[in-house]
Order: sequence, then structure tokens, then C-alpha cells
Amino acid sequence: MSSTDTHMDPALHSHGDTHGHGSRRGYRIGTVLAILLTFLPFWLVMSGVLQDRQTTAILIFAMALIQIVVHVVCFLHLDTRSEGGWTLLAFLFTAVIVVLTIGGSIWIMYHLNTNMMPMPDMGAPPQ
Amino acid sequence: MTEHSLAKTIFGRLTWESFPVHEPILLTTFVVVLLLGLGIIGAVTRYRLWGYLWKEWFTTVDHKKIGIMYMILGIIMLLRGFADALMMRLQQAIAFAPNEGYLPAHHYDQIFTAHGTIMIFFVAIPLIVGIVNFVMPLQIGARDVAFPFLNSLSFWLTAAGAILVMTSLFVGEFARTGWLSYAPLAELDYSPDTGVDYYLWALQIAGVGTTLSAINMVATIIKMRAPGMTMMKMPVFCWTALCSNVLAIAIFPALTAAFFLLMLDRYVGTNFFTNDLGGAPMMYWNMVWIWGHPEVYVLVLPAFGIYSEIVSTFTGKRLFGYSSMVYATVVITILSYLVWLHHFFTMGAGPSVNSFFGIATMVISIPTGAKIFNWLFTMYRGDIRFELPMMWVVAFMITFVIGGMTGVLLAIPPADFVLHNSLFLVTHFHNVIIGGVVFGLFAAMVYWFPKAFGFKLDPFWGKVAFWGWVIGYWVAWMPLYFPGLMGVTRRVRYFHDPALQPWFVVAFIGALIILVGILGFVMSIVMGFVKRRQLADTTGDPWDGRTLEWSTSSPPPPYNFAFTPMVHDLDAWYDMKVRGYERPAQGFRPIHMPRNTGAGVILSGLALVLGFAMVWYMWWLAALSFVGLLAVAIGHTFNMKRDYYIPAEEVARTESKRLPLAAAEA
Amino acid sequence: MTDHALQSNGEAVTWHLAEAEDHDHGGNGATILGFWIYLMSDALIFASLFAMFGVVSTSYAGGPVPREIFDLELVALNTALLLASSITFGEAMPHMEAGRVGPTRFWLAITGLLGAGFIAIELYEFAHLIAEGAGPQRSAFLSAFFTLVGTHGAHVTVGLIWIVVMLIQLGRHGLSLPMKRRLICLSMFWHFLDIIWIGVFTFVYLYGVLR
Amino acid sequence: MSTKPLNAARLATGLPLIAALGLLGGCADMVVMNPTGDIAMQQRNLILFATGVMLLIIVPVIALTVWFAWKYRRGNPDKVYDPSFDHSTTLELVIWSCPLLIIIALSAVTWTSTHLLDPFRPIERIAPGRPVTPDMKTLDVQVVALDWKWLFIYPEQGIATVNELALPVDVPVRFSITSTSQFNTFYAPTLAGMIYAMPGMDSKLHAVLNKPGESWGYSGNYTGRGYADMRFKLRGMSQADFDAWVAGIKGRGGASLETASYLALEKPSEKSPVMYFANVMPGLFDRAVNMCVDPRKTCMAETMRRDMERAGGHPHNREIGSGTAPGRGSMPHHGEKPVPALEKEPEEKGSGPNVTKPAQPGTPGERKPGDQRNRDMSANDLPPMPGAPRAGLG
Repeated sequence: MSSTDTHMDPALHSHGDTHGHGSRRGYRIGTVLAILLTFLPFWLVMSGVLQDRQTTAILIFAMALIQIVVHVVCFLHLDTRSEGGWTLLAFLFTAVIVVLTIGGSIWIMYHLNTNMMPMPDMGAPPQ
Repeated sequence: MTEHSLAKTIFGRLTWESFPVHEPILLTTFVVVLLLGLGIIGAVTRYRLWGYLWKEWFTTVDHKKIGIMYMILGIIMLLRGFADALMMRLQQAIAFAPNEGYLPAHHYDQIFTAHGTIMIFFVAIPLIVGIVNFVMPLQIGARDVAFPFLNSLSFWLTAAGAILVMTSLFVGEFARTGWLSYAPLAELDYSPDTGVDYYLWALQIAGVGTTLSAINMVATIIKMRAPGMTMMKMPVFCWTALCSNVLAIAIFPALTAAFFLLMLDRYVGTNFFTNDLGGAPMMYWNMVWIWGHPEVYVLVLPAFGIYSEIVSTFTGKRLFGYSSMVYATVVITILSYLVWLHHFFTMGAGPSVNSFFGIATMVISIPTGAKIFNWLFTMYRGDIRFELPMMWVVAFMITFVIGGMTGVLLAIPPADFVLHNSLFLVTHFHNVIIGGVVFGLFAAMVYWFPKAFGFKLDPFWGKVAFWGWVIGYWVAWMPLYFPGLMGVTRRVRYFHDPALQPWFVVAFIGALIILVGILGFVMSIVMGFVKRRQLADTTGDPWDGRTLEWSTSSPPPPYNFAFTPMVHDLDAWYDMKVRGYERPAQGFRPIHMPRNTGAGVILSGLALVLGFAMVWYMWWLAALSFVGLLAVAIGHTFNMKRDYYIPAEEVARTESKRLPLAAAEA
Repeated sequence: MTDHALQSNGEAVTWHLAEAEDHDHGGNGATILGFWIYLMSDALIFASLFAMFGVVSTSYAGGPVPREIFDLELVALNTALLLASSITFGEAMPHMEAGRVGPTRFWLAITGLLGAGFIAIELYEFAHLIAEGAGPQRSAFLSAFFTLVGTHGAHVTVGLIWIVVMLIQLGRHGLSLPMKRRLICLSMFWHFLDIIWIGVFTFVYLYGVLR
Repeated sequence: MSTKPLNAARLATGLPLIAALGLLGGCADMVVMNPTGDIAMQQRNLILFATGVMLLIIVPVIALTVWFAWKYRRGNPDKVYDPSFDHSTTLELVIWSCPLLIIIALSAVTWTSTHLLDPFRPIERIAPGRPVTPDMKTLDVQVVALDWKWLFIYPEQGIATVNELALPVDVPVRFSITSTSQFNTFYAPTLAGMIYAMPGMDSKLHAVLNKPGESWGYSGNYTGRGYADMRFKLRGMSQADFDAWVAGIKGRGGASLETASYLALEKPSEKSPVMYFANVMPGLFDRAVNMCVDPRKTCMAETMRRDMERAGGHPHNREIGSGTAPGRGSMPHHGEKPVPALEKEPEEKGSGPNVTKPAQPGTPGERKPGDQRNRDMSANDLPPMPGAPRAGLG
């Protein structure tokens, strides 16, 4: 990561490339995928085609994750080259922190609640 | 509408009762502050300095001046925070039942809250940010930071937060909830007064400033390094500044969100951290500690960088294990995000959760230990000059390792079950914060002062400051580990066991010795100024430095470097000196610089008014200042004239002024 | 790495760089990166809000549960509007690259209108819920719902103000270099809000109704 | 209690060696170092062990720092100055692995001890070599942290005390701990350390006391005005003495803890004396945990049960999409929540005073949330309570 290239970088030209016509195709693909990945989960939940709620839940979460990646790659033009890889690094770091924040908080709070919250008596779980 | 409710609509809950006319301690303080303030305002007016201050300082976007202003803010707030500390120490030294001391609970509780809040948010953070602001761009050979206007805005937002906290001393009151304002105590149910609102708004405004500043610094380090300075040729201080600021960007959002949700609870009536209606107060603790533990590393990492620079300079050696130092820094950055639960081991999470976070905490001590060894082996086979900065480093190393040890002790959950929330814990974090961060800040101030002002600090008074702080710290704090082992808890206003008194008397004496240290530091600045001709630094390189900031004059010209330096090796300036670098005397070109702007001051002033109005429930004023904020922010984007060129002749003139000086010195 | 070998082969070493006249100092080169980093920190604010929502998402406190109050058809319409606005913004960008002010402003205006529609529907939804007694004070779940969705809405509102300002400034300054830079930042901001919305509609609405 | 002024003066010199000596010597008043309960004893041993292990590296580092600083000072002619010494792979391996080894050792100890000494886990021994046998009866004590006093309920004995906790020695004890308004820490340094007491939560702590004698327990988490006095006397006594103590309270008669007296007791008060209640309403603790001692309030568990029925979930089925895991919920009685700032009428805004004494001392014990008069939650006088001796403190 020599700094010469980034330092001399006249602002927009390198970035312009990633936003330029070269990525038009990626942008079209992204549009189609985004529409599809938005429509599908709504349809799954609203129509209730899948009887099994757990499968539905997993599917909609998976599609949300995929769509986020699609948006980031196709609309935000994140790749290994833009800004010398720093944007990608920042994105990955953020993703890790997001997972830690949400996952860690829920893990901790779940533990605390299970340990100490008075549970309502509901009998045995329906299996 | 009755007259009464008209007054309430205009002034909210601000009444005559809100001013401390009944309170001798506060009234005296108020009079002193008022007299001092009037004196300063009078002097500034008398010598017609308003224009100068506005043009050269308030509206400046120069990273060096902003850095210096951060330092001034931090030192002023240090005096306030330390005054609080003295009052607490005196109270605890005399208050043994049935004597309840001289501070009622209402006052004492405000003092320890203000002490913690101020020391972390308005002393440690501004001082660290100030040092980074001043030194880092010089070290990477840049002309300024990436976003100079943002830098000015960040500083003034921090200052606005500080002013809001100080306002609470004389108008209304400050929070009585401890420095993190834990829910549910900080909820409207139990703290209906202005205190928590002051706390929230001050920290929220300052927090925005800190986040923006961190973004700015990271972009600067990534984008604006001198040609040839690859990441692994970057001075360690810049590495630590990078990691510290990355961490700040990663954690401040959690704090902002936690405070935002608490604000909603108080202003809108939501139920995030309430006891009833499904609120989860534990989540507040969780969120503030997601911020809180990494914050320690935000502060201490740059301090580690400072020690690295100083050790290397004063031993006349390249830093031992540069790359392992860098890796250690990066590892600490990531690990520090994985440990927050250790602040509430005793809340009741299961043993697996507790041991995971406990072990993660201990793992941090591995890279930290490696760092200590690296400094140690930099000293090994060195040629150590015991100037003041180096003395601070040695004092740090001896003090800090003990804090590290007690920290690991607290990271073992079962041990924490007896030590948590006791004086042992309080002593531990003062051990690492004073021994780690504060010593580092003083070392940095002594070390870079000649670069900023062109003369060294007075060495005699500097030594007084050093010994005052070091001896004072050891006397005030090290004994307090023992009351911790006697089961004495923190934040207690008075004690029932008279056998404890000797410990607290000793601690008070220690605090007085630290006071000597603080006064010594102020004196070293005053006497340094008086003797500035004797102590002048004409070379720009008073300590035989190794990094780029020493290659330019002291104080540096507004553009820092007439030519952008090319870097070929780590310790670039040392490399240049070894290889017979000669300063160019001609061929100057016009230099492109950012233009000063008052937008930062105005925006922050409006933010201050907004905060004040919200604290006091003056909704009309809050709405007005909010609209004003938006308008000024948008208006600022219409200003396209943001830069100018320093003509080549002026650069030549500035450079020629220092050349003969340097020549005379050589 | 720390290479020790000094290049002492007698050759002159370049010690400095005389600036090129057009060298753009003062951080222009860092704007995109800086804005990206800002977005990351904003994402973390949302992460905290999501975490809060996750923790209290079933704390109904005797109040309404998601399937009683969420109108998925409305949410679907809203989602469609926001996604469409993202796409229309994408249409504006090639025109910006080519320096065509007129079409850029046109697509930007369309984006703004779609965004305004999104905000209008969200406000309608909020007003409706509050009128039904399902306001943010009712339960922790509703507090978190209003805060998370409302914070996203506030961001979209900021985006709308920004779009208006850009429309005015495009008229004044045309597509100058700073204007292009601002448009790129705005486009990143807008797409970012769409990404947050993916999390919101999946995690809050769909999953809320599902479970 | 034998700290002499001499001790403090010696420590004023701040020698870390004294620290080590103090730790190992176990002065009589270092309760953490000299506990009377088996759990606290194991915690102490852990502290000593970890300190010892860490001193293995801390002492050499301090010694080396002093030595190098002295040896390589500029004024010393007998030193080697080698500016090129800035890297050594062997040395770096050593300096990374030394702390690593220590941390590995400590991690192993941490993992096992954290699981072994988990406060939620019933104890397995009452002292080294004396395992808990099935015929040993566990004593249940329910602890409610009030503002600013500790309420101890002995459900089996049917008695309750305030600010006094009596335990028979060598009997396993199970504490159930909750709080009414603030996060407190139930901290008994001689017994078993601490755990948070939180409203709506039921924390457990298992412990045993091995020696008779008196010591103090505290609230470890700052809770506001009366915090400094929120402590309780921990009295260890033989089983016979304990039975006599219970009988004494029973025999006193009269005072009983029921809804009304509990709600009166719950109001904030400072410097509460020790109080004894000869009768306790059954299920009081459960109602306290569920935040519904006040009969007008819905119990938390009940609210949660209804929520789950409507949301279609079940608390014991944790599969994704299988409904709702229980979230905390309890409805406050109408009017209990403070009016949020933005909804306050001008008259309701009150004043933000700046005085360091309670604003209106004439209104003690008012526990109306958000009330200006309640800014300290203060009440220096406890409401009249049957059977509460006035001079019980200290």
C-alpha cells in the first residue's frame, strides 16, 4: 500500500471510474436482483405459502443478507480497488462490529433474562 | 394564559431558585470565575485582541492551532475536574460517622459524577485529540488534516459540551448518577432534575465532535501521508492515532445511541430503560460499556504511541520491534471490542458468557505486555538522556504494570465478584488512566511544547510537576487498593468504620501532592514563557528528534512544509539527518491552503443554545436554534470559496527567516 | 517493513516534492473515503438501535403485538418507493459523470419525489398507530419500533433536504468538481439508507408479523 | 479492626512490597483477604494465586526497567551503545510468549473457577473436604433491595428483617435477590462476594458461612442519596443460636409484613434502623420480583403470559419463527409513569433548583415518579412501622 498513488490521486478521477459507465451493467443486474429479493420475502410472508415459519424466517433473513451485499456491490460500487481497498476494509471492519454489537448484546441480554427473569408458567412446550 | 405560565413557557423551568445564591461554596466559585472572566474579557478588550482572536484562533482551520486550543480546553477542564477530586478527597478524609463531613449527599453526588464525566470526556479526550491534531499531520508530512473545516467544527462542538457542563455549576445542577448515568437511576422517575439533561446534552454535543474528529483523523492518515511513507514506515504514534480513531468511530455510535434512547425516555416518555412497560435497564449498561471499554483504549493507545516516540528519541535508537508494536496495536484495537461485559460480570450472566469475556480481557494483556517489553528493549543498549519526557516514560512503565496486573485480576470473574464496585476497582482504573494516559499526556506536552511554541518548558518547574504527579499518585492511590480489600465500596459519602480514616487521610495528602504537580506544570509554562529567550528552540529540532515534525521550524509555518517531504525510511527525519539532507533555499511555489471560516464556531454556538434550551424546557428557543443550525449548515454549503494560495514570495520570505537562524545554530 | 539498508550508493536522494500547480490539497481526495467512514459510523448507530429493538422486540407489556398493528401492504408499498428512488438515483449518476446538468436534476427531482412519498406514508403509518393507542409510550417494543423506523425516516428527511439543496446548487454552479463530489456523497447516502431499510423491513416488519 | 496509624504511614511511602506483604499477611480487617465463608475463601485463594502468577512477570519488568534506566543512562561510561539493536526475532518470541503463557494458565483457571463459583450454581461443599450431603437442608433467604435498606425474608421461618442478616454456620444458603427501583449490588465480602439486585429480576447467590461472628454487607452500586447508609449487619451464629434468634422475632409478635406495611416500607428512607417482622405474607417476594405487590398492578409474569398467548408463542420453544420468547413486561398502574418533558404543561415544568439541601424537607417519602419534590427521593424519617425498634442501628 504505497501512499504515493493515493496521495497524488486527483480526487475524483479514480472514483469516477467506479461510478462510470463501466459499472452500468452491474447496476442493471443489481436493480433486477434488488427487486427480486424485495418481492420474494414479502410474498413469502404475506401469502404464507410455507407452512413452516422457521423456514420462512431463515429464508427472509438470508435474502436480506444477500440483498445487502447486492446493494453494497452494485449500488455502492464497493470492490477491492476503490480507494486503495480502504473502503472495503472499513466495510468489513464495520460488518464485524455490527455483528458483535447486535449478536453480543442479544447473547448477553438473553443470558441475563434466562437467568433472572421470572418466567410465566406456560406448561410444557408444544412439540 | 396566566402570567405564571407565560413565564414558564418562556423560561421553562429556569427560575430564581436555579441560581446558587444560598450555597457558599458555589457562590464563592461563581464570584471567582466571574472576576477571572471579567478580567480576561477586560484585558482582551483593553489590548484590542478580539479581532486577532477571532481571525487567528476562533475561525482557524489550521490543525496546529486547533490542536493547541484542544490542549487549552483540556487543561482548563483538568483544573475543574481536579478541584472536584480534592473536594471528594477532603470529604472522605474527614467524614466518619457520626460526622458526615462538609458535603451533603446532594452536593457530593454531583461532584463525583462531574469529576468522572469531566475527566474522561473533557480532559482526557480533548488532550488526546489535541495532541493527535497537532502532531500527526506534521509526522506524516501533511499540510493540514483531510477536512480542515470539520476539524474546527469538532473542536468547537467539544468546547460547547464543556461549556454546557460548566454552566451546570451555576445554573441548575449536574447529574447525581455517576459518570455513566446508569439507568434506571438516570430515568425521569428518579432524576427529574436538570442534572441528567445537562449530562446528556453536553456529552451528546461533544460526542458528535469527537466522532467527526475521529473520521477526519482516519481519512487524514490514510490519504495524506507524505510520498514514500508506506503504512509500515509510518511513525508508531500515527499508527496508534489511527487505531485509536478507528476505535472511536466504532464505539461512539453505541454511546450516542444509548444517550439518544435515554433522552427519548426522558423527553418523549418511551420505555427503553424504565423498570416498567417492558424496558430493559440492563441494556443501557450493555450499550454504554460497548462504548466504555474500548474508550479506555481510545485514550491509552495514543499514549502508547507517545511513549514509543519518546523512548526512541531519548535512547537515540530506533524503536525495538517496530512491526510487533504495530501488530500489537492493531490486535488491541480489535480485542478491545470483545470485552465489554467484564464491567458487569456480577450482573448475573451465565458462567460461559462471563468466562468468555474474562478470557478475552486477559488476552489483551498479551499485546500490551509485548509493548512494555518493546520499550524496555529500546532502552537496552541505548544512550538514554533523562530529559523530562523520558522521566515520564520510566515513571509510566513502573506505575502502569501494576495497574495492568490489577486489571487482569479484575478480569477473572470470581475475583471480580469480590472486587467489583469496590475501591480496588476505582484504584485500578486510576492506576491505568493516570499512570498510562495522564503521564503520557504530560510527557507529550513537554516533548512537543517547543515544536508548538518555539521554546521549551521551564525544566525546574517541569521537574516539580513530574515529582508532584508521580509521588502524589503513588501516595494518593496505591494505598487505596487496601480499603478495596476491606470491602469498601465506591461513591460512598461517609464511612462508619473509623479504622478506615488513616487510608483516606493519606489519600488526601497524596491529592495535595498532585496539586503541587499541577501547579508545577502551570508554573513551567509561565516560567518557560518568561525565560523564552533562554529556552528558545531555533533549530526546530530541540531533542535530536527522529520523525518529520522536527524537520520543520518551531513553531511550524501555517503550511507546515514548504516542500512536501519524501520518505525513504522509518524515522524519516533521522534518516534525512544521517544522509546529509540540506534544506532547500529556493524554488518555492505557491501553496494551496484552506481558508478560515466562522461556521464551526457559529454552529457550535447554536448547538450550545439548543442544548441549554432543551435542558431547561424552553421549547421555543430549542426550535429556533435547531432551525438556525440547519440554516447555517446549509448556508455553509453555498460557500464555495474555501481555499486560497500562499504566494511563493511569502513562502520564500517565511523560509528565509528561519534559515539564517538554523545556520547560526549549526 | 523496516528496511535498514540506507541507499548510500552516492546517488542523490529526492527529499521533497515540489507541488504541481493543480494539486488539489485540502482534502478533496479524501472526501469520498471520509464520507464512507461516516456512513460506517452511522451504520453502527443503526446497529445499536437494531440491538435495542432485538432485545425488547417481544416486550409488549400488554400492548399490541406486531401482527395486530403492522400493515404489510403499506410496508410493501413503502419499500417499493424507496427501492425505486434508489434506482432513479442510479439513473442520475451517469448523467452527472457526463456533465449533463438537466437530466441529472431531473432524475434527482424524481428521486426526491419518491423519497417524499416514502416519508408521507411513514408519517401516515405513525399517525395511524398513535391514534390507535399504539404510540411509542405504550411498550418497550413500540418505543424501539418507533425509534428505529423513525431514525431511518429522519435520515431520509435529511436526504430530501440535501436533494433540494443540490437541485438549487446544480442550477447555480452546474456540475463543477465540488458539486460532483457532493452528488457522489449524496448517492452513497441514499443507497445506504436503502440498505438500512432492508434490515428494517425484514427484521422489524416481516419477522415481526411472522413470529 | 486494628489498622494502626503506623500502618498508614508506612504505606505512605508507597512501596509495592508492602502491598504483597499486606496481601499475604492477611491483616485482620482485610475482610476480602480474610473471609468467613467458603465461597469467599475460594475467591480469595484465586486472587492470591493470580497475583502470585502475575508477579512472576511484573517484578522482573519493574526491576529491568529500573536497571536499564540506570545502566544505559548517558552519564554511564560502562555501557554499550548499540543504535542498531532494534530487532531480534528470538527476543520478540520471548516477549510475546511470556505473557501468553501466563495468560493461558490464568485462562484455564478462569474458565474452571468461573463455572465452579457461579453464583447460580448450588454449592457442593460447605468447606474444604466437607461436601454437601443430601440430608443437609438449604436455607432460603429472599433479599429485596429497597431505597435505602435491605429487606431479608426467611420464607420457611416466616419472618423478615431489615438491615440484619443472620445465618447459621455451615448451612448452605440460597439467596434470591431482587430490587424495587434501583440496581443495587448485594455485597457481602466475608460471605461470597456480590451480585446485582435488579427490579423485575431474581438473581441467585449460593453461599455458606463457616464461622460465627459479625461483619457488614453493603450495597455496592450507587443508588442515590441514602446509599452510604445502605448496609446490613451479617451475623453468623450456630444453628441453636439461629433458632433462638428466629424464635425471638416470632415471640415479639405484632409486627407483620403484608401488602400495606410492605408498601410503606418500600418508600425511600435513609439510615433505616434494624427491624424485625414476626410474620410475612406468603408469596411476597414473588410479587416483589413481578413488581406487583401493589394489588392494582398486573404481575409481570402474567403480562408476559398474556402477551405470548396473543403473539402465539411459547417461552420454552426457542426455535426461530416459533413465536415469541418472553420479553419483560409489566403494566404500571395508570398515572404512575412520570410525564415526559415534552408533554409537560408549563405549570408542570417545576424548577431546576441549585441548592445542596433537599428542596422541601417537609415532603418526605413521596415516591411519585418524576415529582420535583422527589428530586432526592429522600425521606429522612421512616413512616411509622409496627415493631420497629428505633435504636437498632450500629
